[in-house]
Amino acid sequence: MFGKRDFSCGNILSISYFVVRAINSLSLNTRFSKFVFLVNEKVAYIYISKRFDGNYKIISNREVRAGYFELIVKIDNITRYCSPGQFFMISVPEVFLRRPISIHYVKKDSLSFLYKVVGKGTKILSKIQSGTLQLLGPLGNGYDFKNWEQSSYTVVAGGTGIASIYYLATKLTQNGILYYGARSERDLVCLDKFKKMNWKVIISTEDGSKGYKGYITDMLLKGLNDTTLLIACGPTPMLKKVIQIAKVKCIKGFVSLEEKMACGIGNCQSCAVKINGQIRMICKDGPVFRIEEVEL
Amino acid sequence: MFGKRDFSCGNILSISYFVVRAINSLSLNTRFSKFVFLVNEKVAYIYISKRFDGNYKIISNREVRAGYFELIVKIDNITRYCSPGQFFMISVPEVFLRRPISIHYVKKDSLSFLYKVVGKGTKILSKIQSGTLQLLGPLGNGYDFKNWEQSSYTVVAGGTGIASIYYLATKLTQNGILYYGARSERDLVCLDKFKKMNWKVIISTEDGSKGYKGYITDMLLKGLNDTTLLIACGPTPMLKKVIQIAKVKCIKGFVSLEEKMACGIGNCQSCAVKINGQIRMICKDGPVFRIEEVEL
Amino acid sequence: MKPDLSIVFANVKFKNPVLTASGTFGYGYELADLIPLEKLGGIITKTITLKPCDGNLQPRVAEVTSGILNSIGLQNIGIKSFIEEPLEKLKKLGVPVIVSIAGASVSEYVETAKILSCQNGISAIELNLSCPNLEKKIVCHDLSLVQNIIKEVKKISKIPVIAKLSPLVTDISELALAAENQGADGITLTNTYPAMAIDIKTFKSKLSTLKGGMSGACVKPMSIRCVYDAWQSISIPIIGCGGIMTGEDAVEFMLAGATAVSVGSSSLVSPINLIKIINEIEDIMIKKNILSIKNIIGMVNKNEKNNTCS
Amino acid sequence: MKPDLSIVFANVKFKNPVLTASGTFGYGYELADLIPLEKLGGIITKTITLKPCDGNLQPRVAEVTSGILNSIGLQNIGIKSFIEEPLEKLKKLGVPVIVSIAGASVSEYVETAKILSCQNGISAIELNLSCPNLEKKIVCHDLSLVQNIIKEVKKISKIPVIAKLSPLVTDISELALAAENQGADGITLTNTYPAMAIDIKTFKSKLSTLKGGMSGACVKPMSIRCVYDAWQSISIPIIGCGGIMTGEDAVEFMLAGATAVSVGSSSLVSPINLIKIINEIEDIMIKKNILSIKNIIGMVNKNEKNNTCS
Repeated sequence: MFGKRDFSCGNILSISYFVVRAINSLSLNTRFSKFVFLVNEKVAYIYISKRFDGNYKIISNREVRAGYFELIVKIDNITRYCSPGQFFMISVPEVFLRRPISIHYVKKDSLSFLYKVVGKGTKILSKIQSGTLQLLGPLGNGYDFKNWEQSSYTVVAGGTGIASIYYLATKLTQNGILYYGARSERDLVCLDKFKKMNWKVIISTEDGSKGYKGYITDMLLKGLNDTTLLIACGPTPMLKKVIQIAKVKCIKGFVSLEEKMACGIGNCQSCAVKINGQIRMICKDGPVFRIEEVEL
Repeated sequence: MFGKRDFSCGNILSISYFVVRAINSLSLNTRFSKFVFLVNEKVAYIYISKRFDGNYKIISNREVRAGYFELIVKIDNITRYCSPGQFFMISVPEVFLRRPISIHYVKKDSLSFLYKVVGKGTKILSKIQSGTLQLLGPLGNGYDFKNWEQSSYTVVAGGTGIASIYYLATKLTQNGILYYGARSERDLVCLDKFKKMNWKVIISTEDGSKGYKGYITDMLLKGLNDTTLLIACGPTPMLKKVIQIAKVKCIKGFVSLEEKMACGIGNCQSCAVKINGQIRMICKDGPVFRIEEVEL
Repeated sequence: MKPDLSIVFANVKFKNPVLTASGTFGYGYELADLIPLEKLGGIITKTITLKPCDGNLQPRVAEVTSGILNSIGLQNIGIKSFIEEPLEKLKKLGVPVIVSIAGASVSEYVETAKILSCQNGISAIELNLSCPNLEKKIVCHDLSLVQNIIKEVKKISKIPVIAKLSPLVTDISELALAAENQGADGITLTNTYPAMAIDIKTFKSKLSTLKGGMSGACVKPMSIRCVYDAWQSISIPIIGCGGIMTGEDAVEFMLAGATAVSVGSSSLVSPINLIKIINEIEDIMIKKNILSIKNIIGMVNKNEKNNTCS
Repeated sequence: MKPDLSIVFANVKFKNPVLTASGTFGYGYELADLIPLEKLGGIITKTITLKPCDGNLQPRVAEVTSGILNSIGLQNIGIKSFIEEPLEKLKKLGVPVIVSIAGASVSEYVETAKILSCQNGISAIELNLSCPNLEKKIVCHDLSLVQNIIKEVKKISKIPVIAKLSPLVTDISELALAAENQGADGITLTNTYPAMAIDIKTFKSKLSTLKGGMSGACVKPMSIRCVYDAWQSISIPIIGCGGIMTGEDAVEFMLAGATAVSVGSSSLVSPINLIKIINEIEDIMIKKNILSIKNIIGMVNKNEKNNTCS
């Protein structure tokens, strides 16, 4: 049953499913657990993944705003392992590497990814309308929700950082304030979703086409009065500024980092960052880190 | 009007169309003709192609027999330049080089290509069901029909050589005998078409699943009694045998050759062959050569 | 009949010829949840140095056509920490472990090899000779340095020593022969190809170090050539490396003369490819009626006589 | 304002930096019906030898991932016939013509160059130094032979001499500098990369000569690296060559230090790519507000300081 040929991607997945279903009540806090049981009277080790590499059916992949696409794939039984801040590595035809894309939101049997067309890979991805895609994930460590209930949140999103910030927002027990900066009005996505959740949203655009003209961190500096937890996801220059502000105002929180990555699982070591004086991998140890520990 | 930016593929084509339409009554015997006229009071040379590089719409691309596909593309105004034995270089996504595929038949506004899935390129091609394909052609020199009217033809096809042989058959003024060899019964394509044209067809298969068991050249050796013109298209080992038979029996004719080619237009020089002691390019000087001149 | 995929490389027995390539599979044990590690022929760890190393600045990777450029800068926890934790975990996998090491000088290589040589559970040492030397040149571009490193490491090592060579040399056969003459028990061909990519938007290099090493499907034909040429000059075995994405690619390397292969970029793209490659090799053997994979090593050399032109 | 694409290379003026690469565009005049040849920056002919040459046996090409292997074997009609017909046609195009030549010995190069030097309408000679020498080794792998060829050809040539170098050398800067020191007026970087592909069905090489030269998109990052390194060592101009498929690729080579580029495999795939590349370079210049393409030559070297690691 667990002979050599059973270990195609799909089968690892289904073995995992099988055992995961059986031990559903256990709490899985580590990346994976090892189970021992007997197959043909020999001891077999089965590792129970919380990350999976499989082919999933595309439900839709439509342009939600010029240059921005939302990909929805059908994924059963994996969504339970997803948490805000995590991402998947998505295979794209014709390019060599998979593309890391963070989770935008999760339903019981589907996952959504919101992405911007920025290069060859995302361009090709945006043209795929049906069929399946190979996805590896969920990957990385998301936001650590422990002891958040008393907090007053301020959330900062820059550009496509909004994609995973929205997922986070859906999981928070109370509303916060969203500071959302983009290049231009046409780059603002998800606003309707935050409004539907009754979030207070402060907007800035670099060209002034909507909201404050300038960087969102300028606005952030003026706010933050009652904030006890600061969360930020966006381009590195923005994060640098956010970290600086958090330091000055002595506010704790989290930032979600981004770097070029080849594998998404810690093997290529491309996405290194200094955390508390130590080299860490964004893909594996992050992408979410404690704001006070990040050195950018 | 003929500024730099006008010379995209499409425009060369349309310029050619334009002028070709105007000089429709001229006979174009050379690969291309040069016309001189005035643009903005400066002399402009416009070359009238008989070969074109353009994007054409796929009409259909269906499997006609396990592993054999017929691709039909919509091509206006070019089909008049096509003749049996010629081929097109067809762009295939994800592979570096275009694929040379000979013309299977020609209608007024469409071209058909019959091909076998043999490698990565043809496999990818076979999966494309709609959209456009970039095609360069018609390329090469086909059969020289001069003084054929008195002939009694014997035509030999091996494997996918049948594809272009069928095109030839549709252009002959009288029927001949077809010797058609394939690996197995399931590799026999186009038989119905030849039957519809009332050709006499002699079949061999290597596994004996239909017709004579063995090589078609064994059958050919027994025939050829009244033949005055021998035509052959197929794999090189078959052609070698056919050339040998023609020599022994003193029969003239033509063979259509095949070799790996990168460009199809004589530039890469990969498809060299010795013709009458001289190095010639199959893509440009052939693929059809006089049987008595070929040295394989 | 089930074909025999096992090979012997430098007196070490491997159940199949597919190894992980250094620097592309972490310390080697981390992906146990994603692929059955015990099915691998062997694991070559990331390169370990005497002292911990932080590696280079960002960006460290860039995608290119059918490949990847990297400039990681040998980031690792150092030999002392490696022995404490990763090595302990690796030993338990039941798969031969080859530890890749590097240094900026002969003495660094020797000292690191000495420490490893006292450990149990290590099948061989692979010398990464494509790292920068003290003058920031690639070690392999200094023939006498290469010779010294191999000679001195061999003097103290109790386990086999494999020299991983850089392909960017005028004569790969000469370099391979030099490794053999200094006592190397095998060589790995090849490391990455020096390359560069410039961002057309910023007009700057895509890597912080400006240049990096290229790997992936794009380099395969060049590494096949290296294996083919080296095989004719040496009698020690070769680990073929460079752009192996499928079982066919692995077999191609073995036909050219490799006894084993190491798979790198392909497993970065999809770790399960390592297992697929092993299965595909078996499929090819069944189809071609090859009883033992050992029978095809260098077969293309035996099949063909060299023509005069090139 | 219309950007200025013109460049000067070895005192020859080109209206744009896009040339055809030797051996990929025939004698240069054959595709007049498919693309407007007069739009090209210049034409580098296929390599001409003293005597006609039949070239190698079949098969001569093999497709690889994002590229192509070839082993044509310098098939050409010889210098005498070349002057009689192709050269006459080339002269009429109104585009600078560079004739590529090769030989098995210094004297063959010199004699061929002498004959060309007496002709009108030739802007420069390109020395193909990647062909096999009398011992069947690549000329570029014998530094003193390279030096002798350049020195002796320069003695007799009345027109500029460009040395096309092989990338497979330990130190490309050293080779480039040697070419400059012997009087070369420019260099082309690079010729194809020695490579090999084995057919998994027949277990034989895909080329009659077993090994061949690799070109195409897959080699670009390596050739960019060669141009970047050589630019720092020499003051003569460079023609960048290797995997240029788009205007972006051409600009990348110029940023690395190339004054002009030659396009090869891309035009085999689709001849019109030559014209598209010229147009795309112009588009990039407009977008980036570059008035003269000369301004970007070697800009990546000026933009960045070399970091310490690699």
